Amino acid sequence: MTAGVLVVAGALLGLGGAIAGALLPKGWRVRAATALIWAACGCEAAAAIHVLAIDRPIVLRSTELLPFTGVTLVLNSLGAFFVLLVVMVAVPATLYGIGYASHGLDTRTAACVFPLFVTTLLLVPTAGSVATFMALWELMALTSLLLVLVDHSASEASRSAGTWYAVLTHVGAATILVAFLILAAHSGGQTFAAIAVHARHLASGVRALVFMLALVGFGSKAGAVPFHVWLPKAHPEAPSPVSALMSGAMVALGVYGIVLVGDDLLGGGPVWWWLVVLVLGGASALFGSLHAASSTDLKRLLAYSTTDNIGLVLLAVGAAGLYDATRHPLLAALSLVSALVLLFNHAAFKGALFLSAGSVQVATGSRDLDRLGGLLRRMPQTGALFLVAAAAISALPPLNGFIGEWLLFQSLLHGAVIGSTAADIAIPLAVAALALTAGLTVVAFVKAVGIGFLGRPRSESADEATEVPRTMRLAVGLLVAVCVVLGVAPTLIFPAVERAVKTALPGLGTRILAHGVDLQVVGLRGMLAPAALAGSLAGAVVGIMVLRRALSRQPTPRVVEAWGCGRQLQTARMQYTATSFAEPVQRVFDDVLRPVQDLDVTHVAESRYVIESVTFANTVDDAIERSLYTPVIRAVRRWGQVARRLQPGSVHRYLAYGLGALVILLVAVAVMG
Amino acid sequence: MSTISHVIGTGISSAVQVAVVAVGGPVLVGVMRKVRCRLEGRVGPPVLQPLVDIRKLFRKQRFRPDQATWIFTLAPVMLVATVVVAAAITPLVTTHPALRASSDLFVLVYLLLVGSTLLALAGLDAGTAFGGMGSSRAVTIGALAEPALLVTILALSTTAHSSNLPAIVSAILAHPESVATPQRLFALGALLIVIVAESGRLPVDNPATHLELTMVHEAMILEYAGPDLALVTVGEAMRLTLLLGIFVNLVAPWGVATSTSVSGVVVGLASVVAKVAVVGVFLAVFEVFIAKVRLFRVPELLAGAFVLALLGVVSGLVAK
Amino acid sequence: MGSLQLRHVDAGSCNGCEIEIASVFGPVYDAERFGTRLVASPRHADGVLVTGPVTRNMAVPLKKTVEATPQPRVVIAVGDCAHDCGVFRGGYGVVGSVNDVVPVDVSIPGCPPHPTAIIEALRGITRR
Amino acid sequence: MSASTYTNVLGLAAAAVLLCAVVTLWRRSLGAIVRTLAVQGAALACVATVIGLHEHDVGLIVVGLLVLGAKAVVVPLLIGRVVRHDPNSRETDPLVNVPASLVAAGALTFLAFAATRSVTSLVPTTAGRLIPIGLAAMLVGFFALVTRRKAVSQIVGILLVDNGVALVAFLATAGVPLLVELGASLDVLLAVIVLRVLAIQMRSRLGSFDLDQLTELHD
Repeated sequence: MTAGVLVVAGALLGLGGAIAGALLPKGWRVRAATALIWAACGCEAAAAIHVLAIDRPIVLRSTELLPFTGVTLVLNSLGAFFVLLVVMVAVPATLYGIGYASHGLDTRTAACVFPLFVTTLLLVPTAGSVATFMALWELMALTSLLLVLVDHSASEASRSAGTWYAVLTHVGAATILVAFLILAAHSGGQTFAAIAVHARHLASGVRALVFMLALVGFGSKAGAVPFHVWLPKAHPEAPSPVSALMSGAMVALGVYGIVLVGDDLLGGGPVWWWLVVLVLGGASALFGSLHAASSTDLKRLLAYSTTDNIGLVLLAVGAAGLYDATRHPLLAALSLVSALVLLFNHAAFKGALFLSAGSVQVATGSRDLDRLGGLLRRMPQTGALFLVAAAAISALPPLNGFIGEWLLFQSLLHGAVIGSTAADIAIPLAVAALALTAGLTVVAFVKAVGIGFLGRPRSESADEATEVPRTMRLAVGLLVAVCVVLGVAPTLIFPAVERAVKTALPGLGTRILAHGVDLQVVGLRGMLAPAALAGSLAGAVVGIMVLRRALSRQPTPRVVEAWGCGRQLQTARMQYTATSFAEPVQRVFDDVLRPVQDLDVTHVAESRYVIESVTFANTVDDAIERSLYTPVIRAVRRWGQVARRLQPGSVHRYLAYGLGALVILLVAVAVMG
Repeated sequence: MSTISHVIGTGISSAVQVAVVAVGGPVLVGVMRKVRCRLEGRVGPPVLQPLVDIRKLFRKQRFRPDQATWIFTLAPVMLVATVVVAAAITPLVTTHPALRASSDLFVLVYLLLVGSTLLALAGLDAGTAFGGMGSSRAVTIGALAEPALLVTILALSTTAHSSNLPAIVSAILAHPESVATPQRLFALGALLIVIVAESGRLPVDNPATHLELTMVHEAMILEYAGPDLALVTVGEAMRLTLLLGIFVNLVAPWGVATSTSVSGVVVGLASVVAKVAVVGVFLAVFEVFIAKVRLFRVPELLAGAFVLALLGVVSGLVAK
Repeated sequence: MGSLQLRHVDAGSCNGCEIEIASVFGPVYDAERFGTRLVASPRHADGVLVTGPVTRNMAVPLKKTVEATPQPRVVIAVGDCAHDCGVFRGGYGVVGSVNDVVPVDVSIPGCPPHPTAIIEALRGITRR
Repeated sequence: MSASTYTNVLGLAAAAVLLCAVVTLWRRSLGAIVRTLAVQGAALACVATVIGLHEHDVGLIVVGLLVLGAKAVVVPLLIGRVVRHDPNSRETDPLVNVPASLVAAGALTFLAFAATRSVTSLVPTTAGRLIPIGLAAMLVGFFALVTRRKAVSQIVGILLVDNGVALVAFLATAGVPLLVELGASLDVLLAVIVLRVLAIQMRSRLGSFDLDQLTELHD
């Protein structure tokens, strides 16, 4: 029962943070709220670790808190894993928030809503009933929406982002609600425990409907294609700590929802459900990575890269369901392990990347890569941390991103030989999607690091950038440390991951991965010794450095002007920009990206052989937004025009509508009665 | 075999592998240049010329462009270090190298990716025009090669039920009748194309070009001098040799030692050197007759490799 | 065995010397067999092969190229123009001979020099 | 012939037929495309002969030799002469660009595999299991037919489809009746000759093999 107290205490501390943020004076509110949020994180983390250790869920019920339904909190191992994931991002993000506060997070509203947002993130995985879940889910959506709009006065973009996010998140919430209501209606109860018992016996059509609705709803939160359009709008506009939490943690909760409904409540489904998930995953991974590779806005790049990573996670989730449906429990478990590891890793490096992007924005006032450059020399620590996080997301060994992709590849590799037609066809294509995604991610992040942090500064503000406050660097450093540690010793989180997977896919007796320093997939031939690999790589690097020093006559290089083909003048404008760097990729994939290029040449009045100025614009719009959402919006708007005729502005007319409706209703009652 | 002597044996085998790749790499480049020159009607430089060039480069000045950072200094080291680790764990001479557990095709691909990624960053580091151009092209080609590469690995791994290289090689040795299946031939064809693309040889990139606008790999390293350039040169040569070494042992692994005994290692060494030399000469002859393709035709080549790999996977499924 | 990588700079030549240099590295004379090779960057080079009188626009690039070549290095002036501006002496766009701009180590006379003369000079440097 | 050698050789020959179909999508030069077609004919002949040798079916061996003569020599020579009228003609701008065509070929191969999954289980012979490859070769040929602009590529496309059908027939029934095969081959030969005449006519009237120009005849 003590663990239950911890969960409640965490929630109360989080609320306390919100109240502190709302009531305390400006100099105090952010620090106090942050301290309380840390305490809340501590409580929830302790409860989660307790649950994972005893491998038994904590159940809390209160009938008084919410009218009619009461509140049910159930923290099982799957939820506990996600709580730990949220804590892992929330602590650094709030720490970062202290230094970042003066950029919009220290207003009374923001200081109140931010702790509330973190608290809902912590509590969503502990929800044990439909009502509780939906209440927390909506609160999470609402608070994050408010935080996206913190800067609303500053720009039109942020207002537009808010609108997009609000619409998509509420459409998503509506579909989730319908899915849950169908389940609850057929289960005679609205707790997840009751639903899980009854949902397995529903008609297959109903089950499929529920799963697809949930997939749409949670997919829109997770940023999967084609529901991702809010992501590249909202994430760049939100303050960086909020972006980090949204991209690292909130998006992961979307995947939590899919696993919760698909595996936990419905207990798995037929092959075609999971093929849909695989297709969504593959499309998200490819689409996200392509757009990440061609974006020039640093935070937009990161947002698209979130879609790409979630795509990989959905590939793993889909593969897990596929294996489960074809009775390969071990492979299913391995796939789900890789999904959770990928999510955890993503939370770590994406958090670090968004926070560093925030530091760049603080230092230079810009997140346009074409206006950055040379930041590694000016902000050595932020730059180095960004570089490591970028290497991690590019899946370079010996960092954590590599471990996740290795696990995913192993699960796909072993799935390619199980002999089911669906797997035979889906798996090679999934491998191809994984591979192209990995390659394009490297393009995107070589661009982000190389254009943003190396070379010459492309603007005055980038030239004058200075390092950000220590707390901000420390926050990024914490997340980067997670990346490094989990790359060298990934087995540290495997006990927790395994417990979580066994909750989602019960009935698996054996272990999935042999523990110890090395990684080994039990029962399959897949091995990896990450620590030894990292050690030997470090050894080789040191050895070759020593060798270079010993062999060369000049120990340190002479600093000279870059040769650059002997040009008389070398300026920043001669460098490749983010746009030109991405040009080959854009050209190869122009059927998908459909870039709009605009070349405008102005000639001088005297002769058209002499050019006065040349303007070149290259924009890559979101093709899905353009071809899927724009027509819908246009149709809605047209309908709205029609509907406007009903609204002449006269009070009497409105009252007449009310009377009319009442009369029709009564007539209907009379006729039917 | 007792554990300690096994560990020593694997360690020595790995050291032998690293040594043969480190020395053999430049020599292979020399051999390929020689073959090319002879076919062009020239005498050509001596076979050991690349080694002489490298020794000379170590005696020269080191430079760092004023805008460049520690990445510029680290990249050549990382390039060589990743190839060294990869050479140590790959079954080139013996199927029992050190760190056999990590000797996985997937690991190797990503290990080599570390070196090329850092080199691409180094290209952007000096803040010059051509460096960025080279990096941009190199990472694009790398990204497009990736699907072909991983699907190839998938096709090669399914028979052994593992992407562990020693396991794959041992599986071929155990089932010699499966050497020439369509699955493997398709996959190996795809692998060869990818190796050519990844090591910057014709028709993807011309290592001997002087024209900056046609450069891919050369453009990234235009600012390197002296010992750093020596490391880059050695790293690239080692990388080519390692990739060809993996290739030949996947095509025809016979000769590779299945233990770490002295005689086995000697035979394995001789056989891998001979096989790589044959493939290297074949590539050099091939290069004489072809021209570099346009940059935007490279995707066709890599799409071809990808389809070959897919055909390999399907052939494997059909044969099952 | 010698090893000499060269970066070629045309400082304003009439391209006569270029044709001879191309033939030095062609199949007939094949200087590559003596360990000599043209490279794409002075950073990779041990020597700079300069042809032509130094024109105004090429003076700074030439200086930069020589500075960019790591020590130890040689500067080789190929042809009469590189040596003393040849027929271009006194031209309005000519700054001077190569030696006026950068210190020259080896000078190869001739207008244009015969490939064998160039090879002889190169072998003198590599001592092969 | 031992069982494993038979499996290997048959698999390789069938795979070569498919590979040639893919290569025709890959190459641009019409000459190379025709040469690839010849190689495909030879591979197809190899399939028939190998099955004939294995089944001790003399008729099938004869069919194999006829296929070799017709599809690897005569037909390519006939088409080759059309190409020779314009040796530099290339498939410069196909309706679907080359990388996308190649990826589509991969997808079609998977489709062929998925579609024949239930059929192949009914034909438990070594040859029967290779049916998806034949179907894939046919589909790739069809794709070439749809997306290539030049008349010569169109003829080649038809022949690819025909070769794919023939491959499926050999693999599925382990031997088409000699007469049927001969009839089919003759049919195709006739078609080729007619198309060849048409192509040459077209070239002399319109100045190219580009089928898009046929739309100009519309008005």
